Amino acid sequence: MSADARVLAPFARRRAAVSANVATGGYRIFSALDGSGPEPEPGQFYMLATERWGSSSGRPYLPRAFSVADAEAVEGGVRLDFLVEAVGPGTELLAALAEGEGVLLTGPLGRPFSGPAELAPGASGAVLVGGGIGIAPLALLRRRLASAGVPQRVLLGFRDREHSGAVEELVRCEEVRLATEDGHAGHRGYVTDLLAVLLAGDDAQTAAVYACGPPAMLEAVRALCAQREVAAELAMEAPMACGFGSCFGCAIPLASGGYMRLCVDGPVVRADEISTALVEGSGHR
Amino acid sequence: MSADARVLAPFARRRAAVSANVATGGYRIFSALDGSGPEPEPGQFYMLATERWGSSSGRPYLPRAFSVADAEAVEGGVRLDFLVEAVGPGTELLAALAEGEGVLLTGPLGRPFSGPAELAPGASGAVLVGGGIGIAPLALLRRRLASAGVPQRVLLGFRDREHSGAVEELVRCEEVRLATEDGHAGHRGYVTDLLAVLLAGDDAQTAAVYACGPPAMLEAVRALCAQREVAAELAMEAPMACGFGSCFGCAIPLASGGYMRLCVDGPVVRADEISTALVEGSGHR
Amino acid sequence: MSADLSLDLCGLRLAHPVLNGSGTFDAIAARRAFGDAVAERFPFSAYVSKTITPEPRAGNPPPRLFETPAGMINSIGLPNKGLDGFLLEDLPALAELSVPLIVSVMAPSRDGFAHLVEGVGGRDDVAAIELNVSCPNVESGLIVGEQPTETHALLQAVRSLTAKQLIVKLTPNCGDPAAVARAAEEGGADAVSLINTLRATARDPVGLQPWLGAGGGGLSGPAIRPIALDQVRRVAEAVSIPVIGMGGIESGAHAIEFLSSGATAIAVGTANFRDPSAGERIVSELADELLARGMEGRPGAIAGSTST
Amino acid sequence: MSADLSLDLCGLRLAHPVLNGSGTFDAIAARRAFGDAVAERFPFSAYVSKTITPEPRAGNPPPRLFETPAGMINSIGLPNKGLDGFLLEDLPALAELSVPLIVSVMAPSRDGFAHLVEGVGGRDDVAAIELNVSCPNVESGLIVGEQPTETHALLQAVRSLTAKQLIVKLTPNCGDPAAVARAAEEGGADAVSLINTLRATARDPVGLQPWLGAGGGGLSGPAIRPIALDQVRRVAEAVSIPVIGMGGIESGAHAIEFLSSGATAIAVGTANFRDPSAGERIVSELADELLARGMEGRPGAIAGSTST
Ligand SMILES: Cc1cc2nc3c(=O)[nH]c(=O)nc-3n(C[C@H](O)[C@H](O)[C@H](O)COP(=O)(O)OP(=O)(O)OC[C@H]3O[C@@H](n4cnc5c(N)ncnc54)[C@H](O)[C@@H]3O)c2cc1C
Ligand SMILES: Cc1cc2nc3c(=O)[nH]c(=O)nc-3n(C[C@H](O)[C@H](O)[C@H](O)COP(=O)(O)OP(=O)(O)OC[C@H]3O[C@@H](n4cnc5c(N)ncnc54)[C@H](O)[C@@H]3O)c2cc1C
Ligand SMILES: Cc1cc2nc3c(=O)[nH]c(=O)nc-3n(C[C@H](O)[C@H](O)[C@H](O)COP(=O)(O)O)c2cc1C
Ligand SMILES: Cc1cc2nc3c(=O)[nH]c(=O)nc-3n(C[C@H](O)[C@H](O)[C@H](O)COP(=O)(O)O)c2cc1C
Ligand code: FES
Ligand code: FES
Repeated sequence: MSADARVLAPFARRRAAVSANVATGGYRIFSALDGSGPEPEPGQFYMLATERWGSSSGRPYLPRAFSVADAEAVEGGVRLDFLVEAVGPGTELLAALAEGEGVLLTGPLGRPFSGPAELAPGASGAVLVGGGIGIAPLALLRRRLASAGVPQRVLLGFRDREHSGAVEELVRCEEVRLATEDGHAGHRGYVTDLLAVLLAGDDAQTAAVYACGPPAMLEAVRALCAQREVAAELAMEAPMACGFGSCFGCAIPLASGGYMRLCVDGPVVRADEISTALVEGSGHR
Repeated sequence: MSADARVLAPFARRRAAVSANVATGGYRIFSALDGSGPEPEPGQFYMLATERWGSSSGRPYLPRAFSVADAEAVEGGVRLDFLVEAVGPGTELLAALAEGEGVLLTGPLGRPFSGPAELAPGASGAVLVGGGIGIAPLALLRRRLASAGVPQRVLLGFRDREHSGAVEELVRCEEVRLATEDGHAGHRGYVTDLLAVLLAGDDAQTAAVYACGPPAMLEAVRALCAQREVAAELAMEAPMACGFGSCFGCAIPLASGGYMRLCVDGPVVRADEISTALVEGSGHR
Repeated sequence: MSADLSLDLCGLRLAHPVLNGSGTFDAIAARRAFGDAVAERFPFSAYVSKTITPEPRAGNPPPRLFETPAGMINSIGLPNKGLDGFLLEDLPALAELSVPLIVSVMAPSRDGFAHLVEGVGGRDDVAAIELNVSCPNVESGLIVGEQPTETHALLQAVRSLTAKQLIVKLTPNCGDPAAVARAAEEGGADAVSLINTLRATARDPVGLQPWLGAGGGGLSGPAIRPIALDQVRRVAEAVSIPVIGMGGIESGAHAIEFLSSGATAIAVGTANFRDPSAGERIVSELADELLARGMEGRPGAIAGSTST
Repeated sequence: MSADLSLDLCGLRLAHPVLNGSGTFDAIAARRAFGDAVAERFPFSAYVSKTITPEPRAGNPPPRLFETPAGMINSIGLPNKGLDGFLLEDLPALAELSVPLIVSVMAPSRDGFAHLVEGVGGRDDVAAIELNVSCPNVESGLIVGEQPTETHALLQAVRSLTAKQLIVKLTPNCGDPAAVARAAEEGGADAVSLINTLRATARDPVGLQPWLGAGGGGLSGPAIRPIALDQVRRVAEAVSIPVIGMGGIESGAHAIEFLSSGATAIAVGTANFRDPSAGERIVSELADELLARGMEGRPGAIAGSTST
């Protein structure tokens, strides 16, 4: 495990008060005021549950993992934003959280994105590639890079208008290039098409690529960057029970053989650590 | 099993909309509009659950049994009133039901109170004895007896002011005699003291006694009526999983040996059917 | 119900693959609560009676129930009228149902089982017999259903006594249910059903003494579904006779998981307690699921198609 | 924590009766996430390592987890660095913890177990050894922990190799865990711990194929607590060595139920995943409960006082 800039979490699950919950094309963004936690690094995640977790079917029982979409030190603590897609019992309860209700959280957890210099020594800038719900961690990354004065390009891909959510909310940014499968906005096709064009440019070798999104997109980015020998980090997903390295459930195959625990060795992984981003049971369908 | 006036239930669990939920000393009374069910008889009960039954602890899983406290045919169906004491996960969810939310119910179930003539041939009137939360089924019984022109006396017992709830709401009735353990209202002591005095009167033999309340109170009533040879019916409680005779969980020992299933052979039992009203695990603590 | 869900279960022609678990739906008591609707809209394609014993039993002292996370413990203790009482009082009422009747029997000895099989098997109103082997054999002191040898010997003792189908209800409280299932098959069983409840206990949260009147009981409900699914899969791989799968089934989706695991039919138990018409709902959900998956027709086919 | 919860567990002096279940709390990884707080506020009175094997193991292919009603199935497959890797890399880090270290070991043969017991037993930093017997013995093909004979033979093979306490981690997947516990005691075990996970499986709700990469796994969490409580009671009645009870424990109230059932100590497993400091909470809840009940002092006393 390489040393990284991960921020440590308080050693306990704590309660944060929900301060907002707004709809954004296809998803919800809710904010919680974390009174006792530190400011997370881009790419880190939290394990979340509501105070009335569970149902007569007995699920959800375990907490659920969520990338921190944005975070800001505010009066009384740190405001944490989460982008949620309701795909099952846990995300449905989280997406339905009302202002004032409590959310139970553990975090920040996991390995964050590295700085461009670290990722690609002498990198001229950063390329952020996001797809669907996967754009979540990019907002915080973008703000941090911007304040560090790192030039960046943002490429975002969406299925259709229904799932084009959160762009405005999350990526307030001059230069965003869009790709949509239904062509309702920007390039008709995949965001990786845009990346391919961009990496064809001469400054490609010195670019540092940061990607998050569905497994298929991450795999396309991984393959492309491997081929063009561009340094890239991917924010991945895997089923997680604990989020702090104790259940060994979040196994992702390593290129070198064996598995890593994505919750402590990831969720941000160097593209060259893995031989594929397609892992059974991992990521959004 | 003696033939009785039980009203049959629709053969399915159904949803009713909560139309009100008010606090009453120590308890909650909530009302639901049952669009498709019949009017219940006094003493019958319903199996209730909320739409978000359960929790991360996996309970409540089974529905919970509740006497119908009052019922009235209204526009759009039958208004059912339930008196709820929050003593655990199920009653807490039910007590918290808000107007407009749904309650899942099966019923009316079980054997209702018999008419005075049936219970005590030539009865000159009815004596209703209730304690604590047990006063629930008396309200409906009282109204039905009143409209049938049956003279009645109502004796109610409460622990203390905190648990003197629902009297006004439920038993709008000229002549109610109260007994409270803390003496804050009426006789200081047990409601069975009042019953003893009353049964000492000469019309005692022709009285029909209807009682519901905590096991200790029911047992005192049973013993007293047995001794004075007064006919009595007791509305009892037992742990119930199904409410319709299928789980055999609600066993109550019979005086004649063996057990009855309280959900189909009760919950109203003739005092002389049992040799004690004190049954392990049954009734409120 | 649009899809054709009918099937042949070891010779029993059933309209659909959803039965009730023994002891979880009392068709006679349900009629007292719900009237003729129970018979007119009977949820199950065959009715499995509560287990009867040679002599009448009162059952266990209360409390008999304890609710657990996503499940419940019961220690009912097989209250029943005994063979004679059942034949005299219950059988005529159950015969009025429009579906085949499967009578569940249990005895403390092989002779006792033989007596029950002969007594029940002699009645035309009875379609099949389920042997509840989750009981000790007084001769050996061993729980019949936990021992392949005991189970095989029991089948040999009763197989010749009736031409009716014999279904063996397996217990989950053993290391290798598949071995017991094989013994049942070799002994001449026509089908096996599983799982019965898992041995469990509870303490009074306040007093800390054992909660149940009988000390211990059996766990059922969604909590045990993952265990049931595993045992059904293992047993279905081990035998060629049909398997009736149960354990925490609450929906058509759950039913399909059991059918995919090799079950030919499934049974609804604890879910009946939450909703008396749960069976009816599960049948229609199953029909919809099968249609949506293009699997209508014999649902047993699912097994072949996806089980491993 | 005001009440004195300290106890003697077969010679181990523990500050309180709450341990972790093997494989459910990685003290080294937790430090990467939470820092030194893990060591400073270590929740457990002894640390039980994840099971190690003679050779390194990568573990099972994903998916390894499936959430079930009030529980979860895992098919992790015992990933570990092997004996040498453990002694070299992990032991020094674990030795920094302020509590006694119990190392869990498993091998496919008695020789393998002997090798592990010698290798681990030789280290001063190791306080005791837990034998995870939920594995097949290649020589017999039988699951050691499901057979009293196998378990007894294993103890005989390793007992003489170390003076350290040997704890046998029993499997719940058998008809009579008490018989296996007795065999362990006769073989010289100093304590038994139970329950391990129950064999279970899951299907992809969409594709219907087996969900877990390894096909099947083990069920844990509140769903199995009633089964665990029953087995703990039976085992505690059968043996005179101390019993470490676990299975779905989430609160001090649950802990007391296990202690009342005859357990001397308890372990927290799946609950750790929901809250990394669940153990700390459970200890303080237990302390409050014992004070409220006037049972402070040796909690083991509870067993005598109320178990039956
Ligand atoms: C590091 C990380 C960061 C993430 N960030 C975000 C984020 O920012 N926003 C977001 O919306 N999501 C995010 N996710 C995904 C999110 O955690 C999952 O969508 C969530 O756990 C789903 O829970 P659920 O109960 O709603 O759905 P589930 O019922 O858990 O179903 C979700 C998927 O899990 C599988 N599944 C179905 N049933 C089960 C079962 N019983 N047990 C196990 N798996 C099952 C299926 O593939 C299903 O599609 C992240 C995940 C990880 C690991
Ligand atoms: C016919 C009938 C009519 C009733 N009418 C009313 C009414 O009008 N109003 C009213 O308020 N109540 C009524 N009750 C009682 C009501 O059904 C119970 O209070 C309710 O079921 C409690 O559920 P709970 O989840 O809130 O509490 P629980 O957690 O179920 O605890 C309630 C009691 O059950 C026992 N218990 C504790 N844990 C468990 C467990 N895990 N499993 C089983 N038992 C446990 C304990 O004795 C505890 O005191 C009636 C009961 C019956 C049978
Ligand atoms: C209250 C109750 C009573 C039961 N009685 C019997 C019985 O008499 N005979 C039998 O073979 N199984 C009996 N069972 C077991 C069920 O038939 C079924 O095998 C088990 O409950 C698992 O299914 P479920 O989880 O859907 O309930 C009973 C189960 C319960 C809950
Ligand atoms: C993810 C996971 C991994 C486990 N790994 C081990 C292990 O390596 N060795 C072992 O003896 N038990 C292992 N167990 C079993 C637990 O130690 C414990 O016996 C079981 O989970 C029951 O307790 P619980 O319900 O509190 O989790 C594991 C359990 C889980 C959930
Ligand atoms: S989620 Fe538990 S180890 Fe990664
Ligand atoms: S509650 Fe099920 S039989 Fe009475």
